[in-house]
Amino acid sequence: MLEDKDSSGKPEPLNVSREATKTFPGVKTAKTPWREMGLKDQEYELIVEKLGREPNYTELGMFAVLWSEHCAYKHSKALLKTLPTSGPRVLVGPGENAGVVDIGDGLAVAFKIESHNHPCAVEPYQGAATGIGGIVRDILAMGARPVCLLDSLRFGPLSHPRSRFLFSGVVSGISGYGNCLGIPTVGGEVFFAEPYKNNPLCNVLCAGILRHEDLHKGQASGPGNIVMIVGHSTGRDGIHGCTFASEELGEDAESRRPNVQVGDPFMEKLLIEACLEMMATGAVVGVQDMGAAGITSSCAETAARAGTGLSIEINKVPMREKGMTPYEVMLSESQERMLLIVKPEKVETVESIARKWGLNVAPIGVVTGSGLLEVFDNGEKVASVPVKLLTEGPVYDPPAEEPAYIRENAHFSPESIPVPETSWFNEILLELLASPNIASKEPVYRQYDYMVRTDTVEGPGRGAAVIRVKGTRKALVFSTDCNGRIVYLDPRAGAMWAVAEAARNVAVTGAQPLAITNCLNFGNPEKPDIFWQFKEAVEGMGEACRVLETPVTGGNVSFYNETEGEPVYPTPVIGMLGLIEDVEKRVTPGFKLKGDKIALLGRVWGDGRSLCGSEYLERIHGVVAGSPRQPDLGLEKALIKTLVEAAGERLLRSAQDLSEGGLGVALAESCILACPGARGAKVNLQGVCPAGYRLDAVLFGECNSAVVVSFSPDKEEALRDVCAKNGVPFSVIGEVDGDVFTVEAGAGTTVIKVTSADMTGAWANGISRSLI
Amino acid sequence: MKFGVVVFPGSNCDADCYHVVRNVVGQECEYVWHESKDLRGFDAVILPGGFSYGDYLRSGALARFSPIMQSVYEFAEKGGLVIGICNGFQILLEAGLLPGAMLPNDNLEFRCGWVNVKVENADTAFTRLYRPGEIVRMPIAHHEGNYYAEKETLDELERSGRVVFRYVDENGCPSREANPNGAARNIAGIINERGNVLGMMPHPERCSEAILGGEDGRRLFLSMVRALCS
Amino acid sequence: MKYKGTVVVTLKDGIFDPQGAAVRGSLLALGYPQVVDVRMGKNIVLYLDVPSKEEALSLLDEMARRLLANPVTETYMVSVEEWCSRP
Amino acid sequence: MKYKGTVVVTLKDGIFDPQGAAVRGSLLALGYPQVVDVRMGKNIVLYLDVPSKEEALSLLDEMARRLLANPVTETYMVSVEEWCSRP
Ligand SMILES: Nc1ncnc2c1ncn2[C@@H]1O[C@H](COP(=O)(O)OP(=O)(O)O)[C@@H](O)[C@H]1O
Ligand SMILES: [Mg+2]
Repeated sequence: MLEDKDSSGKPEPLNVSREATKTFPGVKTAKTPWREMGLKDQEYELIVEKLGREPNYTELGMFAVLWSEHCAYKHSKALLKTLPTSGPRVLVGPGENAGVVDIGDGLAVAFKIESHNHPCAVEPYQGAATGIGGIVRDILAMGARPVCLLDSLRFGPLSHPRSRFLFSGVVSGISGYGNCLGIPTVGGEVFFAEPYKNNPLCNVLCAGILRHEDLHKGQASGPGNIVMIVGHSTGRDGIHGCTFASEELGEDAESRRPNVQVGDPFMEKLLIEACLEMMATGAVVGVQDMGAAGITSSCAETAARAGTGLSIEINKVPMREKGMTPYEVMLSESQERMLLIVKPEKVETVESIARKWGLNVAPIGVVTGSGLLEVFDNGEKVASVPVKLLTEGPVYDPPAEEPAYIRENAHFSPESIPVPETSWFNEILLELLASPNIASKEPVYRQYDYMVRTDTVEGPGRGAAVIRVKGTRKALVFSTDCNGRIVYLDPRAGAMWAVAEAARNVAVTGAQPLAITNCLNFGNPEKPDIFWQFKEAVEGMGEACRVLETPVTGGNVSFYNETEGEPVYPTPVIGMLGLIEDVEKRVTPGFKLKGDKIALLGRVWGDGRSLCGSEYLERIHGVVAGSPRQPDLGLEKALIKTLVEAAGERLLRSAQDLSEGGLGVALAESCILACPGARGAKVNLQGVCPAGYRLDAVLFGECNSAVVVSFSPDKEEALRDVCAKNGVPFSVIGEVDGDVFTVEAGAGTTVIKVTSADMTGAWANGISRSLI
Repeated sequence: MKFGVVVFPGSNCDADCYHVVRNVVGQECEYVWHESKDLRGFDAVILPGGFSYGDYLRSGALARFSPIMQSVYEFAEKGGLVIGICNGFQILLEAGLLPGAMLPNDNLEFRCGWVNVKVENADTAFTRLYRPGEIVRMPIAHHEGNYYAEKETLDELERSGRVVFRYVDENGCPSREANPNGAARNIAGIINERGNVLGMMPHPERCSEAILGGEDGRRLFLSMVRALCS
Repeated sequence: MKYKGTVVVTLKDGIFDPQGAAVRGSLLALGYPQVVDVRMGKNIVLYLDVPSKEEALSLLDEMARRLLANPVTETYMVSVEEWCSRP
Repeated sequence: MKYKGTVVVTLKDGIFDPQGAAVRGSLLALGYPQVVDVRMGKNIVLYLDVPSKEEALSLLDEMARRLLANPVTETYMVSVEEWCSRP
């Protein structure tokens, strides 16, 4: 092992010229190599100033990846600091590989969501597959057994051939990789809209369960401890992947082959089992996945968190290709590898477990007290950089400016949209149910193994996912949500909307929302209007999380989601974790028994504003405009409390929240998801139509803080009391019926009358029809 | 009764089978590592679902060479009960313990969901607690479940009552629509001549508790226990 | 039909091939240490009804480029032979 | 290493090949009506370190029989060429 001689934290002078003549991939001119690596001139100058000398090529490469937007959060760090991150249940907040939340009984949940957008735009199958691999290793790094996945996807409309190609590629990539791991994919979202045409979004959430005492961290503590690498051998794949993720996509995106990595789910499965076994022996002091920027970032981050240094012998890394340079080894993003910090006397234990599972393993260095990341190649020092300098990249406060479209939007009057004739409403409902954004996502999730592990109590297609925790009565509930169209029209309101919807989705099952993770997908933050969207959204998200008491435990920022200047809808995806104390008391979305009463908890606005940003307005009228209403977070909180209490007292037979498609679609979905025998409903809207309402807005307007429930008639009193106590409007609007869904607007005017078979047909085939 | 659940690299329904045998059916159960060569003391062996060796060449093709498979042959030879579920079924086919082979699903997709399955033979060690012809609901989750065998083999299987499970619709009809993968004659599970080795694509361990949406699978494990006791 | 074309699609060199690696692992375990490396690819046979061999070749090339191979990760090779009728 | 062996594994004639059918469907949709039939197979390349070509061939044949092809559904063809060192 290497000597730990220098503990001053100051880099010693290095013979820079040795490597300066070498060429390396991706760099055409030797004059300003930092530019080709994605660093700005002033960033390079800062490196030279702080380092006190010019970095050599290997070091420059290390800076380039760690100072990329993807790793350094240059444009987001300052704003992310404003988010609420603590709470009585938060065991680990942002900063580690994943947030960890206490769920009682000595158990905890580690969960996080991450994007793999850029790789998916280039090679959808492998992009999505390796995205799963990455987030699963994050959860594993906390010492948790990964127990479920959710995928939040965005594509252009399926009428574009390219969108269809990306859609089927991403879905089969998730299926191919996730299924092989034996981790069920239990939920997610798919949303189609024009701005995602060239920039699909693929965000994946993974959650794992651990006992408190098994919590591990990504810290290289204890000088003298051994640094080990386990899993796949290291090849030349994906060098500069995170730099790639920190740029807009140009026309040459397809030719960026070296950045595409091939996933090996079998290896990942072995890695999961082996790492859990190693951690259980107490051998592992620290553990970190190798994601973007590979060995460089995992070493720098673990050392930075522990305030130590690392000395690495790069030639000891198991390699799969000959003649790799230190630069390539340090920057490779080969998949399915983990970095372990191991007590010296336990190295053998780790090695034998790795061997049992057929994995490569090697001690590659030692923890030092130097504060430096030192890299040796066959005894020769090839890099020596202060860890802090690597991990504390520059932080920018870019200008933000309200985009012009926001101002134009303010002039849009929803009243200019005529209310359709009453006779059209049947058709409109069926059209909305068939819209790919609302229609059944079964063509997607039937490709995912959502039942493996035998914990999936409610899988995809039935609202939020409910996962039991064996050995307890508890269940975890997950939902991912974000309506990018709303966020685009009003980023602040839209982000609040996403948090509120995710919380409500979780609460309708009877679960208490506990905490969120988030994935912020935006365009180029160097553009003031994009940064304005980002700023507004982060502030809105923070505010909603504060009011709903769901702290932010982690997340991921994905910028530069634009192609040739066309950005995606700003899309802050929220992944919400909820907890049901007694899984037998969970509530499901479908109606149950004929004669059960139906009520609206919360309210609908019934005005033009509630149409702004709605699926109805885009699908039926072809309009995306207006200012969506900011959610009433106080009411949302009261509604959540009501739902949790009502479920706890077993007052509800079903609950379904209002989201895309509004009240009309929520009622229709309650019919579609009902148990056989009672698939219809008789509804009269008189009691919920406010003065001066418009019928399309009552039925299809989108607003928060509203839920459709059904309950046995003898529970009406009790339910009314719970609502009254919490200050939530309660309106009985009808009852569950045979197999026809009818809606009357006033006395005697039927506006909708449709069989549940017709609704189910439209909804079930919506996606497959648009694929033809 | 003591069950053994074989763990291949890449098995992922091993823990599910273990859970059901132990906590739902209440029998002894132990994992058996694929490198082990010893099945002494076990009364029944489960080859669980998953992706042994990533299923990289063909499902089950690489697993069949694991050291434990020699012991599985011998165990079966002596009349021990062996059940292969999903990937386990594929391994049994590759190993020649059951006739035929698996092709990729004809829809070319991985398929996960619930199917209706008819118990065609309720007179086996694995199905004695079902009614003959009973229609049960079970989950499937696989990419290669398109069972293939030559016509003579299929005829022989049918004649000797060795087609144990068949995909059917709600009315018990083995229709094209009810077939999730293109399997020949809607075959979902078959048994060997001696009646002690069963392979099936559906996952009984995923439907052994009401909270998971169905309990039809439990009787399969209970049947095995009953058979071993008698 | 007149020609039997074959498009062999392989992973580009340098792209890791997990399938090949797993197969090699099994072959080693089966006692074949002589196997130094394994790469898995696709062998796609297309029966074509075209007037000439040249046309068959250029068609195969076009189809390989457009659909059969993924230019991001794969390369392909095309060959053609005459074919009277399929057995 | 000395030899580059290739094992081409194809579905037996008469066994329906859904993948091939799907590829043909896509090709028709892309405007290639000349494509009469498509069959998908595997192209497995094995780099071998053995003393002679004969040995390479018999080794390939053995591995194909034991592992690489499933005799119930597949047939295979083996070929070998000399190989100095992989690029
Ligand atoms: N990509 C996906 N993967 C898995 N499940 C999905 C996916 N997209 C949607 N679902 C499931 O389909 C159901 C409906 O999705 P969505 O309309 O987004 O639900 P909600 O309105 O409850 O947010 C949910 O249960 C969701 O988990
Ligand atoms: Mg939704």
